[in-house]
Amino acid sequence: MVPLTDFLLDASLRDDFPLLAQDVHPGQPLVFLDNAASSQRPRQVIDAIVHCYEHDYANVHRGIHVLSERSTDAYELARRKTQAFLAAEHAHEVIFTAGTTAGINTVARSWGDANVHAGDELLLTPMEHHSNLVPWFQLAERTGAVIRHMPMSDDGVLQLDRLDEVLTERTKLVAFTAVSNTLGTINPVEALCRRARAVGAVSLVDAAQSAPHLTTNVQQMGCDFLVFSGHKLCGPSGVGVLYGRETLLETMPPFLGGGSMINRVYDDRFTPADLPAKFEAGTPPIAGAIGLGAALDYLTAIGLERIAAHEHTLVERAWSGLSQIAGIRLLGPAPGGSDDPCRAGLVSFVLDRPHAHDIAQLLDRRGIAVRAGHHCTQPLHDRMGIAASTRASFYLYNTPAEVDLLIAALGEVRERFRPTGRRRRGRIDA
Amino acid sequence: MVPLTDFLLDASLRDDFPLLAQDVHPGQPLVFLDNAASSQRPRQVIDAIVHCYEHDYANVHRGIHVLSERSTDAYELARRKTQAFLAAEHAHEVIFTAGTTAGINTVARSWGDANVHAGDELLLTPMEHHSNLVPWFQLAERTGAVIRHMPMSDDGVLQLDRLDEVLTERTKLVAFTAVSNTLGTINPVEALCRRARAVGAVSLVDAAQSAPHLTTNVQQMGCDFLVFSGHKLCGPSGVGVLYGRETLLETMPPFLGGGSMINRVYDDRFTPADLPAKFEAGTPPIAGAIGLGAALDYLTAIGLERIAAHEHTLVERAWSGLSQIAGIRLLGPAPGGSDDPCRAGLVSFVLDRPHAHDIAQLLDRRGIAVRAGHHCTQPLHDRMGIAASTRASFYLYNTPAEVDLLIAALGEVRERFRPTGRRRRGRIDA
Amino acid sequence: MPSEEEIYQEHILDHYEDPFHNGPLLDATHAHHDKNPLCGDVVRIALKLDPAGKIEDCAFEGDGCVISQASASMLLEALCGKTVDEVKAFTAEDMLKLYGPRLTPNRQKCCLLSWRVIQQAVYSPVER
Amino acid sequence: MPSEEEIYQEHILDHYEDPFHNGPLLDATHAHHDKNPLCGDVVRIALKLDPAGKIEDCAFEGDGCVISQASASMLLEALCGKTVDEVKAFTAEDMLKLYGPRLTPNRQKCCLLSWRVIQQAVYSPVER
Ligand SMILES: Cc1ncc(COP(=O)(O)O)c(C=O)c1O
Ligand SMILES: Cc1ncc(COP(=O)(O)O)c(C=O)c1O
Repeated sequence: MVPLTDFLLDASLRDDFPLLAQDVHPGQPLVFLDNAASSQRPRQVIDAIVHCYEHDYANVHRGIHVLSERSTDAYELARRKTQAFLAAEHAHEVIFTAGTTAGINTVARSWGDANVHAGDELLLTPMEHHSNLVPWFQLAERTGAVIRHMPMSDDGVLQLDRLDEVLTERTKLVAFTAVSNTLGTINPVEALCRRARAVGAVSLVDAAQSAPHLTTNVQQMGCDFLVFSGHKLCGPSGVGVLYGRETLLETMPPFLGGGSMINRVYDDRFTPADLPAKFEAGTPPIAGAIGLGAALDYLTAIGLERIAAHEHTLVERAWSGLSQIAGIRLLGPAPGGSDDPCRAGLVSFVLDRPHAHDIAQLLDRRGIAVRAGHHCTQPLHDRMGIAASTRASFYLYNTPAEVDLLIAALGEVRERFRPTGRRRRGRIDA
Repeated sequence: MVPLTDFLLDASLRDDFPLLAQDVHPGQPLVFLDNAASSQRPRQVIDAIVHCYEHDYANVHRGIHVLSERSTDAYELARRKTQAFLAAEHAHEVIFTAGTTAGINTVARSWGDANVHAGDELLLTPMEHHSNLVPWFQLAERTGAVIRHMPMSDDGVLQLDRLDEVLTERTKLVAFTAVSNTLGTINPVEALCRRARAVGAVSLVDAAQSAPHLTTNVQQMGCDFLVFSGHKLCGPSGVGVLYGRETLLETMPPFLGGGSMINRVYDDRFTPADLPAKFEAGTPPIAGAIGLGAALDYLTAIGLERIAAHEHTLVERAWSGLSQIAGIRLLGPAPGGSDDPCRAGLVSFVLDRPHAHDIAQLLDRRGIAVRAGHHCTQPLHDRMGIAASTRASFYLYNTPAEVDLLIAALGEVRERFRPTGRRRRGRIDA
Repeated sequence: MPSEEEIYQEHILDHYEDPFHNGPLLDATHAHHDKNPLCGDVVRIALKLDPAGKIEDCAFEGDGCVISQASASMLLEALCGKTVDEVKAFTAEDMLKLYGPRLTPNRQKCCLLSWRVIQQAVYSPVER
Repeated sequence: MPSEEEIYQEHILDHYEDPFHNGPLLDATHAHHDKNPLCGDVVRIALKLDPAGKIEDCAFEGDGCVISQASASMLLEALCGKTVDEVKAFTAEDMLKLYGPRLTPNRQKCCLLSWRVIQQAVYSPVER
């Protein structure tokens, strides 16, 4: 086990990422801290995509020629790599999708429409991303099911001891994020899946923010569904993964209709294909899946544990530095605040002034890319009584020096907008 | 107007396509005639993707930093390029999707579920791809609507003079392909859209096979929806376009739920965003859309009219050469067979023996990539009384010499499998 | 940071810290509010119009980024005392020019929020 | 074309043109049919089993690619006269070996179609 703090990856791996070596403004080298929105790609992934397009590309499946066979082999190899990455029992439990959002919608429409009825309850958490909220709201509207929320402490930790208040036999689904993209909370996935199963509910883990950073083992988690996106873990944009337990996927009706997902098509009806094709209608993101496979190879070679330890070192440094800034409010649980580490490698905060967007703009001028806004968690922001926050999110290529630049720059920003008894003078150009 | 035949593009444009210059077997240069399944990409498109990932990549929208602004600008520029390519009235009528299949399913679920009721009729053609069948079968099953088919002649031409038999006030939707991916028929899009509108039906044009080859003008077509895929027109895999008329898209409920497609999210409900975000839930295929924009630039610079004329020259040559082969049956209307050219640049055929798959295998051994099977048009194959066919489909980089190779190779294959009074000898290794 | 592109010029910070007529307007005849869903910026503008359609008094309340709040202050300062017709004639272009520094499309939305609100406010009599 | 990888060896073409027991089997006791949805290959195998479980006679009908039809002929030739237990012991590996030339996964499905059908046929008595 890699120790959680004081471990840093060798900064030389930055050389793998061509995009990082640039000045975004004259003399301002890029400090990319917007990884929770989307990560950058190593040369290995870009090369895999280019190699596919320059040497091996053709449509997959059914093609009886060399290129189609090469593409099919590479596409199916990516599926097996994903299976290994998730420790899934079967390769056909891995469905390639357009992303996390597409995966959740597939479950909501296919499993949801077939299994959820009026009065059933769908249990979510107050920290979900809109992508793990809206599909369930839509399902509730179609079926008459009821949306419920797990209790959560003020510092953004789910209160498992109060789970009984909301988790009952009426609960049909427990859907939650493994890591909050705003709070940085790491949720107790295993315990939640176990509790869900105990009442006969199906569990869906939104791993968009965990898969890039923490080891994923769907069998150990005991989840029924798990989703993530390629673009957040060094992979291409436009590809993602839906994992589903074989028995569930098999009993679910197909969702999107089209080529590949069929066995036989008649004049006005069809019979569906076997897994995984059943849920992969149309030409899939071929180069995307192949690039995703290369990304998983890249991360696995470094080791997810080491990546998590590296990021934990960065977030501890960021947390202690940022908390020195007057007027700042840091969101989510403090790193190392309890025995159980539940803090992922990102930190969101609010300054008394200026607004999050001004902070992002001023940091950008110093080369630092952060995200400002509601991060697709409006209900969470409402609950915290804020309209927006600023988020710095780290990945394997970030360095302590970058964290220090963030802290220093933020100190300056806060200083710049401190009330100084200014008086409006009318327009300068007047 | 470029003359339809005897026009050929300069073969030097093959140099733009790195994949084409390879031997797929020792001494067997690639002859890629599987373009209707998926095309190859010019260096310009690959470079656009690589440039995005190496210089400009970040998640789009809302990001207040230089990379996010660059990516957002490039993504929105791709939308405006697509608008121009389609001659659409508004940029926000262009929705980026995962492909043609995703686009059709979006219309079937969003427009369909909201507007189609028991007894309503959905009018299709006998030559549709499974992607333009199954979503409507599913809609019919959900709503109790009825599937109808347009009359078609034996050589695969829609019989507009008999359209009244099936197009009535009960018709809610007319969905058809602009070009058949099996027959090569070019359908009369304008007339069909006009007739649909005359009875108050909505029209959807599957442009998967037309957008790569023929000029598209949605306003002139008068269609309500039009869909196509990037991977078939020199663009990346994993991206496509749904065009919808503004007034329709605006009244339609959202389909996939998630980030970006919302205006405001509350604890158990949401309000949707404006177009086009309303239909672009989650992180879109950013590099995919940018690569698609580059592909449209590439095709437009050459000129769709010139591409169509080039392909028409090739298909006439193929048709006359192939029809000399004994025991061959060519599918679809003959090129130049009527005043009205309704033959696109592909040709499917059946030999008395061997089976389509054996043909593909033997052609592959000679470096020639074709497709064999039902090409995702099982009902059409059923109607023609065949289980499978072989298809050669041309694109701008194919040459007359390649067509001649196909014809010669097919002659050999047919010769090889001609009955010769063989007698089974038991196993050779026995 | 290139000073000619400096978004947060001194006069803007002045407006942010010491805004023109910030607060409620008790005898308002017209009012409207709106928000910028992406940012969470909120602006409410209240106007007191005289029978001739002149803005006798006005005020704004709001919350959000420097650009959205300073621009609201600048807008009211510029239009207070003007007529409804002059408000209508005041274009989005004019607003961006009034603000001064060049803004990216993303931030233009922040700057134009109060402009959108006042254009609506002149049509929105307060119900009593 | 490397001859060692040649899929359509002479003996295979022989089976294709002059198949073993191709046609209906009127007094069949067991039968099954299946298809390869991707290719449209169809194979129906009929068996006449004696009380001891030996294949007294057998025949196939079908339509499809050379591989699927030649392999059906080769399979029946090899198993005719064998017992049901011997059929069950005959693995997919054995079938691919019997066929001979190395096949890509795509084409293996064609080759294994008749094998899948016969494995099912021994459990499928003909109803009269
Ligand atoms: C006519 C037609 N429609 C729809 C499709 C489906 O396109 P995609 O697989 O890119 O979704 C295709 C291509 O396979 C096609 O040829
Ligand atoms: C926790 C969480 N869930 C879901 C998503 C949605 O992922 P995508 O936009 O790739 O579909 C994100 C990322 O934006 C996320 O952080």
